[in-house]
Amino acid sequence: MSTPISSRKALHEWKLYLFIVPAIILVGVFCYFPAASAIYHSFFRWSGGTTKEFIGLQNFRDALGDRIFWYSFWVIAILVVSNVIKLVPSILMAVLIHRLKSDRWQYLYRVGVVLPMIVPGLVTLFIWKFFFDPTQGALNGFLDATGLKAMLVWLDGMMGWDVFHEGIPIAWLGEPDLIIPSLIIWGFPWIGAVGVLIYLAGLQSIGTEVYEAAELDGASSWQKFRFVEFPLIMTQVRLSLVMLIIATLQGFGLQFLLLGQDGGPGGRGMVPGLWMFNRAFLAGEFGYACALGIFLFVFILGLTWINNRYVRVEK
Amino acid sequence: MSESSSPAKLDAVTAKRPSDLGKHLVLLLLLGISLFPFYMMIQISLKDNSLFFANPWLPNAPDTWKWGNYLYAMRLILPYVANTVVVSVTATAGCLAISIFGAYFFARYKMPFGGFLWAAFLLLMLMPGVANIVPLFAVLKGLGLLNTLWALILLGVSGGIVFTMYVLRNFIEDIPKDLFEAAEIDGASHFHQIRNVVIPMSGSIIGTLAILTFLNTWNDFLMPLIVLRDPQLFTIGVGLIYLDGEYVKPWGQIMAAFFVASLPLIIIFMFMMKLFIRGLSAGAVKG
Amino acid sequence: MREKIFNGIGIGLLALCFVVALTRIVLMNKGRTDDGRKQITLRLAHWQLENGPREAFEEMAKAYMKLNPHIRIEQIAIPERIYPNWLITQLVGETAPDLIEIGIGMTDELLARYFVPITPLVNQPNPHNRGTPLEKTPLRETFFDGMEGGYNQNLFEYYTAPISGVTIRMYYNLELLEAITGSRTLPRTYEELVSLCEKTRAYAEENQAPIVPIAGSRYNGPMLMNLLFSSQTQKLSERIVPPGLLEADPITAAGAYLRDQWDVETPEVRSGLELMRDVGQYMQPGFIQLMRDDATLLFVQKRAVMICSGSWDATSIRLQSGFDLGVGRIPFPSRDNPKYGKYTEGGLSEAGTNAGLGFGLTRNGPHQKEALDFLLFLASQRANQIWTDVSGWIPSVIGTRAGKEVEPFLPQAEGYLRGLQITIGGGFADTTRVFNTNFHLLVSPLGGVDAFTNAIRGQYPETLVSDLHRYVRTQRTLVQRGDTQLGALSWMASRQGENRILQQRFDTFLQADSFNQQQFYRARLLVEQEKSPQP
Amino acid sequence: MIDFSLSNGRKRFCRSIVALCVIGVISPALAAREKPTPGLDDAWRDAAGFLIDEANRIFAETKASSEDQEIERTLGEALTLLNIQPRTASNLERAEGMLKKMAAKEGRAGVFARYFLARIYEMYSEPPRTDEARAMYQELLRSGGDDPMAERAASALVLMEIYENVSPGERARRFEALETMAGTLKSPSGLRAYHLNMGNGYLYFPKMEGSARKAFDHLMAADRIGITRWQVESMTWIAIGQLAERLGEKELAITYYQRFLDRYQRDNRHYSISKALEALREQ
Repeated sequence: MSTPISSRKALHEWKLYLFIVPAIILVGVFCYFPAASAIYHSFFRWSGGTTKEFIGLQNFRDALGDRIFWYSFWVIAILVVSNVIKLVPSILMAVLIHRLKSDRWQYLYRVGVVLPMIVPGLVTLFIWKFFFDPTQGALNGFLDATGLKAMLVWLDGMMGWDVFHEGIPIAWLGEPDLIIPSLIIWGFPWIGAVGVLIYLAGLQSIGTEVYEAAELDGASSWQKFRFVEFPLIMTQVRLSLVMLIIATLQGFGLQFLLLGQDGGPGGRGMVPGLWMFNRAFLAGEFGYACALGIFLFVFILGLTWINNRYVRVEK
Repeated sequence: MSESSSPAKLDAVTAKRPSDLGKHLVLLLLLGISLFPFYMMIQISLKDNSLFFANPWLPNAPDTWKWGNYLYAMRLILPYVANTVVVSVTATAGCLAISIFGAYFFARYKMPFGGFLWAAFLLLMLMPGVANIVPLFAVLKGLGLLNTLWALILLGVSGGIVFTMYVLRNFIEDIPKDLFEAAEIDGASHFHQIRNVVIPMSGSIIGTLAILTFLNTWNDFLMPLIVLRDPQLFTIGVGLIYLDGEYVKPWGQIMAAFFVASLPLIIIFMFMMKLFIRGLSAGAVKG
Repeated sequence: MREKIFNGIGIGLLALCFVVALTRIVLMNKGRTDDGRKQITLRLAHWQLENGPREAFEEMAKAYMKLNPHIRIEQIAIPERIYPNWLITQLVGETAPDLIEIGIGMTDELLARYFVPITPLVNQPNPHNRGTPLEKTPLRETFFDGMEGGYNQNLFEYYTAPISGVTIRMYYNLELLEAITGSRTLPRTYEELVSLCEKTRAYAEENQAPIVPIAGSRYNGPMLMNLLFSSQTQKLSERIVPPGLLEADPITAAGAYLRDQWDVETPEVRSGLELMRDVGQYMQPGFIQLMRDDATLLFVQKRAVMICSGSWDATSIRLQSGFDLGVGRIPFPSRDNPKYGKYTEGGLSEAGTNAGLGFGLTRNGPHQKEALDFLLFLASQRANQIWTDVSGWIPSVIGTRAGKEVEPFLPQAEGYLRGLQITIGGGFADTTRVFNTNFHLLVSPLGGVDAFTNAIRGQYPETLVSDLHRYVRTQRTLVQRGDTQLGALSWMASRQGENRILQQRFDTFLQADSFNQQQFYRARLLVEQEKSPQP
Repeated sequence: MIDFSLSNGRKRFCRSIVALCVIGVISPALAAREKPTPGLDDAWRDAAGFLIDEANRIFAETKASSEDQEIERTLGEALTLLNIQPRTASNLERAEGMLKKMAAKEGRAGVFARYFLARIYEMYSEPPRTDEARAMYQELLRSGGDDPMAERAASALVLMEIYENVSPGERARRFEALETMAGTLKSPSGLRAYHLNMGNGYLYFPKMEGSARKAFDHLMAADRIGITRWQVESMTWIAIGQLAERLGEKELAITYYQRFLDRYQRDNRHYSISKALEALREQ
């Protein structure tokens, strides 16, 4: 913890404040000022230019009645849940790596984990977009080759989705009902390099004796995981959980690039961020977009508060 | 800190454990799948459309490789790469410099207002970036920074500061106080203390943070898309998006372009991998 | 230790890249700044990423720069998908290029606020036509469409001088065609089209070749189907539209529907739908879920005998396809067709085709004078010749010679008016939505015309009415907006009576304004009659 | 390009840093750029050019130097108030108030004021105050002289009357009443608008007996005055031709078809009309 300091010393150390000034200026101008201005503009009908009309709370009222906006939260909810599940592979990977005997292998696997991460995100994204392509895409090719397609068609027949048909290529990003599934499938097997590495960091603090104790009790490897390893990486998991939720709520690049500004056919993939972007830079309703942003901010703030309040785990 | 201590311990443990074959299989499978896009990118990048349709999955015979794709890709992407490098490097440097000082400020003493400022900074982590795009756009317009690389650099810096400072602070606080005191007694100014104590002590984490910030700016495409107008200034992000907008897609050339776009990072990482992995594995990012 | 070195190398490499990149950028800008006299850079933004246009703009720019060495022309090609938000970002951010292609994402609002009308110039000759037969002709008269394509009906201003025109055609893979039919003659009527498709099916069967007759996508498929549909409703339209109009405008169509003069079960409409389904069966299964480039790819990969697309795809397709390309007009059912001849007049006329692809002059541009001059240059016969020769697109300036590859695309006067659209058109969004969301029923193997009509019959009446309400609202705002303009124009006119152009503009404005009001009242009458019918 | 170069980036950077500190403090009206104060003529031009918000600002801010100018200014402000974004009831009331003040005035300003008051009643207020509008229009026709603005009331009245949701009988009666108006109009534009609206009205309600003939007469009258908007002209000529054909005036039909064909070479209707003409000639 930083050492407490007497006001006299502080006065004498005034120069220290200069250290923080650049940070304050930059953050102030490029983060806080825009935020403030967003709040300010949310009370205006503002097309981004010089003319703006004060309209009080109208924007917020409109937002409350905005079907698409609320639908987008529904989409986000689904995505958040699926993303939480997507943590599992990373955890699994970390544990497996950690349990390996040889250090050299451990290291090699770490390298392996990092590799995909240095392929620029956009590239991965576009490659996946290409996988989803109905006619040339890898995904359909795979499904056809393995006969899974036939199964899907059969399922479709059972459930009456009217989505998968024999001999008709599956348009993952073209068929409204498949948009959200596609968004979930995206990035399989969902290994997050940073995630895996920090879990490993957590696991390293497990002392030998713990394992030995477990061994003596003849604990199965699942029990070992449940009672020895998982508690230890809980902190990291929670951290990445928070980060992940925030990122999911704020992010819309994925939807923007895969589906376009309208959130794909039927706007099924519309997320709050994208809707904001759409209103601002497509409809030119900048003021309204600001209002939406504020809703989003409050929402995220609330979530994080809840998280810190209840999901807390003692280290 | 580093894994230097772990081997002995682990060997002791693992001695009694069954063979790792199963684990290896699972791991390799996972890795294989997550590297599959990479594979597709490379093998398609050497085909033209007709070759690609003839056989989409396996690499084609070396004598039919279409190196022309790479010529095209180079001509297209290299300028973008150059711009991106300039932006990312400058942004990373700036971000680190500022954050180190900032973190030092918070970590060293409990200065008056320190707590308040800290809270203010942390709040930022929650703000939806999108919410600010519009006013941010207005700010940049007001500063005459639209359609400049400076805009991207400044945004990169200000975007990275908070997180970097957050992590660095924890680290500097873990540095034994007496080191600082000793330095102080030798009459070292704060600058000296940062140079001689902070930086050496937290080298690996600084490296990791540098790489993270670098990656963020490198991968950003939204701001460039909004800020930049002139193709001469495009960063990789915008460049790729424009490439994706073509009506008839020459997949080979596109994949080649993707590969060229990834190359710089891959090369750099080949060398700095250890640093990065150690930094993160050292529990850099604490809860 | 070894790691230290590695890191060192890594950082070193990075530093090297950085320095190189930096110098490159600096030099790049140097080249631009230090060349003696003041360089002016004009920027030209468009979304024509097809093959052809970009090269053509390059050539035209070269020609222009030869005339004005101190001017550099840069073109910025923006993908269609991000064009709308790119546009608004640049306009609002006041970084907009000097000349921007008008179309996607453009609204009257944006046009009026950020663009400069060129109306004052349309009655003077184009200086860049000097030395050509058009030397003395007023700008407006130098376009085959009288520059209608550059005119904004709502703002009563000319905002651009369009440089090209577009028509829709059938593209054929001649080699496949020959392999299948033994000759290279293109089908002229729907009947011939069908027989070709059948032959193709058979051919694919016996040769085990993955070939479909027509390459379809959610872009190319409906394009062809809607055209064919409107051939079936021609006689229907003639029954319902009042004299003079001939083509059914939204109000007439909606009114007729509400007066039970037609609905989705009317023989004409039904036959149109059947025609759509029939032709749809010849496209690859599931085409309605595919994208534009999927269809093009299928065609250029020799997996389809034909594709229906606009003249704008000609060069892309020609360059991509390694085979001889045939281009023909859409084959419509002939009058003696046993099934589809009853209700049709014949093929559609293209005489009214307007020129398109025009650039707007932005207000905030630093070099408006030069930009305007370049705009006029683009509209000159000479530039238009370059345009059509290089891009393979249709020329818009009178006297420009179309190359033999462009010829088959030129608008054909012969033909009749298209019949009533089932989607009404004219911003009838809900009706269109209902139509589109159920479209897959019309084409999918499980569906059928009945499935389709059953699905939409129920929803049609109320969507039509709700659309009418919207129409009334928008038409009303249009009229209201007109009031302020009317006042201003008439005030100015009474002030400067001698100003001929202003007088003319005022005069035409008055006529347009009364027409808008009439449409508003007719629409409102329909709505009210729906609420409380009169005996 | 120059501005975006890094070569003079340092200058730019310093500048921006300074600017940064400044905007840290000031209000977000960053984008606002100062322009030289424009006059009323610019305002009218803006209004005509659909830059209504801009025009309104000028009208509102200009300090009138003379009585006439004040009238002009108020008029302009009222007219722009009708359409500035967002449309609000208060704007409408203010506009109405200003116009009411000037309605009594002699000369153009008065005519304008009365005309747009009528418009407000007809097109803006929810629900429309039809009777007040009707009264105001009739008043205009009485008092406005041959001012084209005043005579525009005639065409407005026609539309109001015939497209109201009334029984066919009532509508026929209204058409009857409106017929008399023709004599009172003098200005070409007013007269033309009146005839066109009447003619198209008859076309739109073909069930009324004699409507074809009436439509024909009105359109002919409009055409005699001269139609300058090609969309309207081509439509009218074809309509006249087809009506003439129905009314058995073959020669007239031929002339008008021919006129259309000569004038409108590139029109989707060209081919069909030429066919119709041939058919007509063969009879």
